[in-house]
Amino acid sequence: MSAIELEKFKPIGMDIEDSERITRPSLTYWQDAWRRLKMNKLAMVSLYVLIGIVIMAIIGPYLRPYTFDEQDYMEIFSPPSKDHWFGTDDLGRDLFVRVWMGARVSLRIGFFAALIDIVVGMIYGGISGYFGGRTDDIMMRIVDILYGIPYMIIVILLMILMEPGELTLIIAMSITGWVGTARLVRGQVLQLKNQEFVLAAKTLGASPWRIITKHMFPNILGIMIVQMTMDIPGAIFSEAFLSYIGLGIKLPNASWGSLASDGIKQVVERPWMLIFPAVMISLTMLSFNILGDGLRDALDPKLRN
Amino acid sequence: MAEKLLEVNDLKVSFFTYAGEVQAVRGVSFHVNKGETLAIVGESGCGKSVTVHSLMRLIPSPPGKIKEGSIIFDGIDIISLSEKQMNEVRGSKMGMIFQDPMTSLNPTMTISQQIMEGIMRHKDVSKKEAFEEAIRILELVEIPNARKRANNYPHQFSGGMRQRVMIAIAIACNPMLLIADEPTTALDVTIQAQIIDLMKAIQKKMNTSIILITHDLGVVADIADRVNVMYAGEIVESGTLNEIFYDPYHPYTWGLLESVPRLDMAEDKPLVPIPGTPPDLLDPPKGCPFADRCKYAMVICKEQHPEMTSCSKTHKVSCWLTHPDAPKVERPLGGMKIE
Amino acid sequence: MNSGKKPLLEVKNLKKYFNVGPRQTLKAIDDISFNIYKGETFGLVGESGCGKSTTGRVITKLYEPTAGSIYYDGKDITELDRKEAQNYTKKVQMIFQDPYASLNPRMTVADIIAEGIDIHKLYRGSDRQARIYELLSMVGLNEEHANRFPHEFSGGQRQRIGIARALAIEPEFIVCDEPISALDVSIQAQVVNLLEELQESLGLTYLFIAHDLSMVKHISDRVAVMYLGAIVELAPSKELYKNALHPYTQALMSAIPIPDPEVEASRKRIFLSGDVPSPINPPEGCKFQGRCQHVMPICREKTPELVDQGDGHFVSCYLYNK
Amino acid sequence: MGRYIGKRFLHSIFTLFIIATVTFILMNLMPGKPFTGEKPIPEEIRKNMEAKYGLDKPIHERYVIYMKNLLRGDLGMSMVHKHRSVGSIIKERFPISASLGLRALSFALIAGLFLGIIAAVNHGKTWDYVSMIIAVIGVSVPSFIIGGLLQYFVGVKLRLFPVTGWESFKHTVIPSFALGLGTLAVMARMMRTSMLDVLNQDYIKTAKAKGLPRRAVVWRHGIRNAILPVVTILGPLVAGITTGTFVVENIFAIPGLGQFLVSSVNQNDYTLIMGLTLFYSLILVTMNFIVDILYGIVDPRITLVERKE
Repeated sequence: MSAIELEKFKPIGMDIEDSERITRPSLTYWQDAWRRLKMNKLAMVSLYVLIGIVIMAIIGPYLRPYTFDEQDYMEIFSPPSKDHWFGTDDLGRDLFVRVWMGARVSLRIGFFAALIDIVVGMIYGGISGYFGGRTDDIMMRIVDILYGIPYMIIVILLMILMEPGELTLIIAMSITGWVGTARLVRGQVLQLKNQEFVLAAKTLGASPWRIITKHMFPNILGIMIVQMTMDIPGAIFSEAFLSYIGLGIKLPNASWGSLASDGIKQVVERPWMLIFPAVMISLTMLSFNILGDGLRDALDPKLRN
Repeated sequence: MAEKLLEVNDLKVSFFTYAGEVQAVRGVSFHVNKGETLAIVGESGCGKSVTVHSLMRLIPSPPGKIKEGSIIFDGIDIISLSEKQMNEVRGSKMGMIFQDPMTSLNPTMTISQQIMEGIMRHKDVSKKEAFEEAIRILELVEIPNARKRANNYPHQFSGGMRQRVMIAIAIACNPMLLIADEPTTALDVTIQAQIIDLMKAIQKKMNTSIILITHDLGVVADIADRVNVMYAGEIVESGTLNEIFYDPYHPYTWGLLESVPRLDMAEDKPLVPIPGTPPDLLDPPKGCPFADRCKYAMVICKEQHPEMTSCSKTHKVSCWLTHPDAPKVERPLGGMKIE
Repeated sequence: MNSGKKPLLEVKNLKKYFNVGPRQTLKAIDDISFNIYKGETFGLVGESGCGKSTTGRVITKLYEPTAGSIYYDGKDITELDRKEAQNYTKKVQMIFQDPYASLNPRMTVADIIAEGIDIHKLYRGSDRQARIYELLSMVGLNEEHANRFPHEFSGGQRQRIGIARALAIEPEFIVCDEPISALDVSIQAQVVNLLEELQESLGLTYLFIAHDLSMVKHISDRVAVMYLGAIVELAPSKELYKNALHPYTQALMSAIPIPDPEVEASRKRIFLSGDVPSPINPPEGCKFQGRCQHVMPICREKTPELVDQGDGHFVSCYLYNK
Repeated sequence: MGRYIGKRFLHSIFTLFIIATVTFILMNLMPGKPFTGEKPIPEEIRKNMEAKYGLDKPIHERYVIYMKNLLRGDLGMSMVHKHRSVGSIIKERFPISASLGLRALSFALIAGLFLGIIAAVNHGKTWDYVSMIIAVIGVSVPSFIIGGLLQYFVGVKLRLFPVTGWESFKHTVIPSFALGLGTLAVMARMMRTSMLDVLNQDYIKTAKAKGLPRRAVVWRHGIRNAILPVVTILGPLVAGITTGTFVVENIFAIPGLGQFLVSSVNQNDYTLIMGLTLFYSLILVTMNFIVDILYGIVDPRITLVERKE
């Protein structure tokens, strides 16, 4: 051993403060999740794409001097050009304007259908899981049956039954759409219910309301956000499908689904009529799916350390 | 002089996480002799598990990586082996028992299938012979009605029985080295005693070397020949069983011994806890990692890492108190004064 | 020993069964009785599935008992009205086993500690803040830790946060449900010493549940040993160690290795064969009869009573009640 | 096991009963009348027609008749396609739809599982990204768009496959692909997640510690356990394929059952809608039933312990 100055051997004792100090910066759950999401480039690109699409849905229709239902018989089936950026349809309507008007409809349907799914699913699943026992048995039996009914068929039946339109679409999709969410929420609640922090709150005399709002809800929120990002494209998809079989938005209104289904009929001669709405649908769904995956990774407590 | 079966030199293992490099094992050297039991003790997160998983190259990579060091086992350099060559070693020359018997067995395979798998992999035997061998091993680990129960699935067994099955899998090919990673932590005390006893019996019968990881000093006193004490990814003290229990040099070892209550003494001595929390291995301290929690800490402890010093032929410690210039301190557990 | 004093908590013929399937009942607690006196630490020890945690949860009113009664300060807690029940939660608190699962990951340490204060509206504003800091320093943490989240702490630190949460509403009685079994040995001593200090300074009474007999013996004044939902032996802790009567207690004590190689080398062991039977279909008579080396015909027929063998040493075994 | 199957079976029957009832109620709430087409029909004839289809009877009687007929497997006569029973329509056209569906399903299952496993085994490497890009595109592009685009690019531009019809194997390639892609994607993602989860389990470490080669670890220990949760979503996936056939058949002019659903919807053909709804539900419920039993076979734990969700 080389010589070391003697004073270095002066006892200094222990420093508990030092060992108890936490050196990592303090981050809330949401800050941490956001930081992780930001590191996921693909998810961030998707987020920007979605923001872009929403902005275009708002301002897009005003960028061109046409309205969505303005017919121009001189310009029927014109391919994309300087005047008509996305071309025109069988009635000479400008597809650029129609695509962005359609975006409004499709996004609204997607958002509200997903929102209703989440709200209903959370309430239903939450009650079933929280109260358990007989309530849970009955409520889950109902869910099992709904789960056994082909979703699309129910939607089709309801669409036949009701006056077609945006609201009808949302309602029809929500009628069984919440089932998956309810199952998910119930599973989460059941798990949380027996977590020691919930038991601790109970021994402190917390009311059910406090337990649900302070302990359950914040711990389910992350998963619900992910579920929402996955539900929105699902609803857009269903709307497109329904429009395709003629049960969607009524003319002259347009949604991406109705534009695409018009386009398919012309795909061989006039592919632009399909390509633009198809790209929009696909891009939106793609972005939501990637963002959803990214959020799941960012919000998953298992991956935290 | 005992023959060395395993020699580990300056092993460094890190995990590269999104937060940075976690230096889980920071320069660990030790050896295992043929037929002996080496215990590695330390708190959770001190790198003891990572160390033994590295011996079998079972560190998940990424994020884990063996950065430096050598592992010589039975004359083979483990680190330089290809994955294929490594598979010849795993299960045949080294066997491993894991902590949680509830999750360590495949739920969709019968236990005989799970034991036979290893036998058929390493020995040139027919399926029937492998099955008979599996039965023999199940009997060796004292599973009642072994033949009848061989075709059961893991969920049909209790925790203690499952751990016996795990041991059966590990010793199926008569390995030279049995690595047991906290084999009794998840079990009840009465079951724990059965399992430790079984391991002792198997060692006697098969002359296997054992590396046992545990945090229970009682288990160590029961089964070990030599002990490594690990802290914050390093071995801070190593010696024979008696040296560690009756003549320890490192304040952390003192702390460990003083913080456990003893059932065999009527009058309880007060427990002396080790205050504070182990350091974050994302950013380990440059001096002695224990300095912040050590009541004998000196200026130098925070500045410079102590070197491994020999106290006897078998006893080594890494602590500045053993330096000739360090103040003499009274060791809390009696014993001699540190010279 | 304590016969003259009035118990703080009195458990009488308590049973707790769970329905686990069609025509299957899990008898988690099958008729247990014991008293806990003010200021003492009562240890409850046994292997997993013996019903010790369920007992703690029934006492803290997390579960409703199937039968029997629990008197706290002379009042049956199963018959409290809403206000009395709220009052009871202020007096009886619990410390949990898993330092990771017992703290809500979405709440700051300050909010976790203050939960009881908020529920019972004890302090507000700056008083609340001051109380949080006081509690933090009581458990060896500091103000700096208040606004952090649980995941930033080590296991031992989290367990201390859990203790601070229980202490926040100034309880008299704390059920410690295996508070140290998930912690490292050196940290266990920190927590146990802290609990002992707090008991002294605040005059607390503990029910200390654990599977580690050596730690229970260290901290408790009296210890009850549970097996399959029944108390098989109950004695002052020194007495229990010196003179364990029940064959199960003897086996349990002998199974625990001593951290001393010489003692360990010379020690005689009683090995128990087999596993603890399932509480779903527990054996008739004495619950331990299937694994007991002294089993007699009567053990298979009738459950032995818990009988005082003198000096508060109770045992439930036919070897002693002739 | 027998008990378990029995319970599941009763459950399926009950579900079908509920669906039949709900369909009946919904159809009777429909605003449009079947015989109020474009041409006004004389009152007399309409009444006759209604009598023929039993529409003049009170609703509860009709319900009983309907249920009785259902039990006999009689789905009634189509209201639009004269002289044809719903049963005969299904019998004639379903094989085509089923053939398309099965092709799509087997393509989706095989390719989806394969992609998922490849992705999980190569977690974080190139193949993982490639598989997941395919999977995300698959769930992101609706089948009718895929169909349309394939028709245009592969059929019209490249002339690799015929654009429409259902005659030879060549005709089946694009429709099966278009129909299966979404399912493939769901499958691949689910399998990847499940496989990654399994590969992190302790028993995989045990298997590795035995010295088993990677292939054996992945196949013997990984896949069987990973496939369990994937089996549970097979039911809904089949449902997705069956509804998907409506659209794909339409785009590619395939003479399957899907055409009838779309046309019956537009023509208010009560009995045909009800019949098809029930038929599709029957397929779904049967699939769910099979999946439940399959689950019992794959997971040895199920025979002893009732699955608790």
